[in-house]
Amino acid sequence: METLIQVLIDGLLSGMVYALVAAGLCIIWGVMDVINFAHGEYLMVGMYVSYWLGFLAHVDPLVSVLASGAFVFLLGALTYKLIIRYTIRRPGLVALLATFGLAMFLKNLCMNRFSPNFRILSDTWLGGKTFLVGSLILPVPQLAAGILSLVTIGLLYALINGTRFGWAVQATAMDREAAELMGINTERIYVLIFGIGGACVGFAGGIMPSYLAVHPEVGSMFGLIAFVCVAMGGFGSIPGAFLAGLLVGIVEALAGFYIAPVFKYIAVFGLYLAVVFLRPKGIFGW
Amino acid sequence: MSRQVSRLNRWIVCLAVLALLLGFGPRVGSALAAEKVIKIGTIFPLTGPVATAGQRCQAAVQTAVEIINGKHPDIKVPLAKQEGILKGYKIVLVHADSQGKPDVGKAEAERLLNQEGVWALIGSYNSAVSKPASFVAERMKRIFMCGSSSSAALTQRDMKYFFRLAPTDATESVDFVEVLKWANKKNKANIKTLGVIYENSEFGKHAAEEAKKAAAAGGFKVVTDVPFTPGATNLNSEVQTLKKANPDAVFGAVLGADYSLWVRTMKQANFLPRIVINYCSGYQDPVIAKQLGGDANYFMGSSGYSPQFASLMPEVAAVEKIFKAKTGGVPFDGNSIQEAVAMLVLAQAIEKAGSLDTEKVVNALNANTWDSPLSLGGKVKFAKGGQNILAKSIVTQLQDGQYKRIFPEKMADAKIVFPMKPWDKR
Amino acid sequence: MALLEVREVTKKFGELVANDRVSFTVETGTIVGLIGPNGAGKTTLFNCITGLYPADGGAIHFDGREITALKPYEIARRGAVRTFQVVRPLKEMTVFDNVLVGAFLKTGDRRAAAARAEECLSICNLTSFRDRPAGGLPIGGKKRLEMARALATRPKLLMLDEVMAGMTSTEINASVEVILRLRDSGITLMIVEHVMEGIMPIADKVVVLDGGIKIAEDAPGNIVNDERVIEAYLGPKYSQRFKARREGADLG
Amino acid sequence: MNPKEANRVLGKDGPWLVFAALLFVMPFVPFVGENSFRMHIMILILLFAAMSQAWNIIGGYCGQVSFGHSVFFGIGAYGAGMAVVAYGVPPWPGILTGMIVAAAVAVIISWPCFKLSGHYFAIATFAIVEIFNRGFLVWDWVGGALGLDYPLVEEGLWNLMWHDSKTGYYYCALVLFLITFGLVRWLEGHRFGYYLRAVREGQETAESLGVNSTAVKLAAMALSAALAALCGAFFVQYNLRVDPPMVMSLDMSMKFVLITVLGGSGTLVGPLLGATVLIPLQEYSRALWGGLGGGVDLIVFGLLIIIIVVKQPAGIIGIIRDIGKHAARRRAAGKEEADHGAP
Repeated sequence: METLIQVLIDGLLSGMVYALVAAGLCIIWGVMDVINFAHGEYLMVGMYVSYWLGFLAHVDPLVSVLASGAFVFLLGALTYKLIIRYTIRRPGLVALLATFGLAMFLKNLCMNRFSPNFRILSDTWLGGKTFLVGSLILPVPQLAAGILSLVTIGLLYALINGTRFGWAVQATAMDREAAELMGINTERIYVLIFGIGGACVGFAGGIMPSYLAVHPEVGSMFGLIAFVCVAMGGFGSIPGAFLAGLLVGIVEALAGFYIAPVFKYIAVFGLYLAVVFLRPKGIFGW
Repeated sequence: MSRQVSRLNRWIVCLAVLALLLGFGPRVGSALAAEKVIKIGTIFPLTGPVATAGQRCQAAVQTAVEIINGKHPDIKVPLAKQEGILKGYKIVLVHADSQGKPDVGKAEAERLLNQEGVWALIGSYNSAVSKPASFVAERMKRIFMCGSSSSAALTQRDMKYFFRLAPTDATESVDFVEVLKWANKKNKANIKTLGVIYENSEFGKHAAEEAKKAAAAGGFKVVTDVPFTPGATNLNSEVQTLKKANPDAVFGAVLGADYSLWVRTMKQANFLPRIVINYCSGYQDPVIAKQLGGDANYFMGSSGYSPQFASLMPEVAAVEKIFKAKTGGVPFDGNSIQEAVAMLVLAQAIEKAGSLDTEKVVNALNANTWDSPLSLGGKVKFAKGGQNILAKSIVTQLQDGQYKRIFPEKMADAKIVFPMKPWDKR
Repeated sequence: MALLEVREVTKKFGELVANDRVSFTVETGTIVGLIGPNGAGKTTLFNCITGLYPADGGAIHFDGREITALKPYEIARRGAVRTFQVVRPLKEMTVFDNVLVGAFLKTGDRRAAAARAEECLSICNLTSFRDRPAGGLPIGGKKRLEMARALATRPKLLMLDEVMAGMTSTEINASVEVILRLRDSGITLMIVEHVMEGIMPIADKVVVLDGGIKIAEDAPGNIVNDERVIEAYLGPKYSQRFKARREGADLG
Repeated sequence: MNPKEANRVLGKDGPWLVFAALLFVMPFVPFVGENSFRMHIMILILLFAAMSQAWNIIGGYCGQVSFGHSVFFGIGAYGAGMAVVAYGVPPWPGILTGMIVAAAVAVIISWPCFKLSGHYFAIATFAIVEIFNRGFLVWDWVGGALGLDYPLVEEGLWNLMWHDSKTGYYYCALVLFLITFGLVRWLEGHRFGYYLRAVREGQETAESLGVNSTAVKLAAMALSAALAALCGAFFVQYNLRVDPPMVMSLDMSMKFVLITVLGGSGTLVGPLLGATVLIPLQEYSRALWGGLGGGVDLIVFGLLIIIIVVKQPAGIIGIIRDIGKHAARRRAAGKEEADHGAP
């Protein structure tokens, strides 16, 4: 029983991080109908920003989170300006392939500049600390990441559903032409949304070096899981992505422990198929 | 329209400029053709998930070549004092990237041999790449020197032109089991059960199979067998599975970033077996050990080299200086040094054979025992199939960030800390 | 014998009843018009007949067999083929290839299908657009393409969904001519139409829907005099004009 | 992306002419002088052109963008590999089995997937690749993570293996290429080919014309998968080793899609154009920069993908078209000038 709870906690905590990574992808998908294949690489870039700040300037990841977010925000906005802008009115495949090229570019550029070495921040405020509840173990860095995830996703949800900007975003997502006629600068919305999507994953990347090694390949798996979460949650639904993220984390942990560790990703991808076969537009999709 | 075409051109120009900015214009290799050179090809995973190891291996071969080609009176390694080999021949390396993929490695082997006209190959770190790449060399009757691939299967193929320096995972597994027996006797450790955790790749899977074989032979019971996906986002369930089975000892074949994640996850889960021994893997990487700090301590692993072996291998220091200049200060590890040895032994064999006739060099390689100050034990000798039967490794334990020699006892410089100190008592 | 028999067909979208127990028949060799104000449920009924929506109640028989639960392509294969009100050209294919797809329904032989396609192109006056991508046609051309494509399948029943909407009166006249020619060649037609000049003179029978309910089913001459129809749909103005014109014709 | 546009570039029978010219020239390539690296590149071009053409059937002509084709490629590879390694027989029965199994698997997994639209479908195919990849990694019967290594057997067509020369492989790749391209060319003019495109352009429209779109898609998927398996079998015979990451990976799937889309998807010559440009680019840039270890070849490759996709979504065929148009306009302008100059 205790083990079960521990497994669930572990799953929930990693699920929170998946949710945060997915939330960034989700909002981009929802507003622009673009799959950003370089999303995992955004995470990697965010991690590098946080790592280098920590390594060179001894800034703790908890603080660098902001810098990572800002940096990846710019990266996202730049991606939109240089690439996505040209693909937006074309079939979805075009943007996907272009961002695949971008992923390849970013991954290898980081390798070229930073070498493929694995990098870990050794002395962080949270690193290696745990928090005990009875015999249950709560790892503090992951807990912090989970809280960050909750806060960010909450803010994102509030931003989209409770502000003028959010309404403009929703209008743009529904019908770009109509939104433009209503005087919304949709081009600006797109830039900002790509930036905000980047910032979300940048936050995740910012906090992760306190428990995960940074290297050029680190983002790939997270990116893939983020796709699954977003699609499972349903087209552009932030609560959907959040729920799917948690679900993926929990299923991964349960399958990993009760079936076999090698089956954990099989279970995650199988879960996605099961969900979309039952609900072809995802849990919250319509 | 023409505007669009010219814009396309502008992009291509930008691209070319970028390529130049990165500092890599096309290289001209043929300028050296007139001189007396021996071209040797290297194939390592320079990109992809194990690029770190691959790039270090490449640097090690470059180090060896520098020693062979130049005059280094201060380095006490064969061929260091003289300039070149075969009275004035210089070695020129042609590098290739396998990306860690067997098909790419094979294609690059063919290209190096046919297109670049290299005389022999060195590579390829990944066992899965070494297999098809050495196959190509064998068919073309070219020598393939394999430094660090550890899969025992490589030297069970009866190849004539294939030579491997590193100990195989089979011998390592037997060594590990010996360590367990020794600990049982010496420390009254009462180790009975064993867990194996490994990345689910050619390397990890093969190591695990050898481990299970050796454990069965040694009378230990394997209670859990945990393969995992390399590059995982977390290793929670893997560690929980280990924890549940709670083996006395764990053998690990966990590479690079996964190793640090594994150690940290074990710490978070507050789980520690009494003894952990690692195959050549993340454990050996001095950078990872440093970054993990105190958490890395008391883990054990086998290694053909680590900086703390200096007293056993005094000649390494001077060589390592050259290597460090190439890697930004990272010292040799057990894998990369084997690649340097591979290059050196090959050069010695050419010198001994006195010709560039592959058959003669192969005969020389097989017939002689080679001096190799960079190898533990100082000697290299190949058996049929190409395995270096004098390949040795020492089981070390990280104590206070230092790789201390533990086993075999006659080479030891420290006592084993057994059982491992619990996480909260460090 | 009735080629198409619609019996008590009901279709609901949630609370909204789009078709409420609609029944009528289409006799072989006739032209039947289906009219009604916007939102009367004409297109929904069309979609039910052609299998695009499953009907919630009732039965549809075609050519002596029930087709109620069949898929659209099965219904098309039996010979009941439709056009779409909102034109759906296969954009990146040429006009000819569009029609060819239709022609392949009855023959797998490329040459026979091509001959049929050419024939249908010329019937619908599209020969000059033959090799243009269908996506680039003007709207009238797209409407004619819808018809040519459906025609190429050699249907028994051709169901046209507002093919004349948005056409100029010259174009409408041309279309009317085409439709009459088709009828004479033995094809039964069912036409949803807004353009009264088009449908009234040529229909053998008109079915009127309003609010999902059939309010009349009769010859066009009687329909224009039907009080309920006038009220519901045509409005007194049109009715008077129509009457006046007819009386004028009688006088003349 | 537009078959019509493709036709305009090369004239109506252009693809056929190119094809015929290739047919004529290709068999003689090995006689130009045996250069192993060049042969290797030619073989890869033919193989990946064939493989991308297989993808093109479902992805280009039928418009169902599948990222799951490396699964079928892998099944074919394992079919041949198991025959040779596990059963010690020539690969032929394995190839046949692989093709049948791949087609069956394609039908089974596509049937529910076809209910999904757009990105949901694409991500479902990602998921399937990952599931198969990991499944094969733990499936010991097919060698698991260790993979299958070929023994050295007698060379020749019987064993589909050649040792010293690549000429045999070259002709096999050529046959593979001819099979897929011939098949697709044949399809283009037949009912099934028209139905494929009709389903891509509008599923409901196609259904209204009596096309059973599900059956068409499943048939296209099965055909495409069987051809992919055939290509996979050749790939493993060529490399003499197979393990899951080698064949069943997203990277591999992406390669098929990229080649087709960059060449011009839904056109006969697109996959050939794509492979002719991308494969040498990949191989030569790796030969040039790969050994330096900075991943420069991949950086450049990534950038090129972005640029081609962004600047010319119709693919290389679109670039050719643009250049053709440009030249035509210049000619026209020149002529006009001459006309004006006359009086």
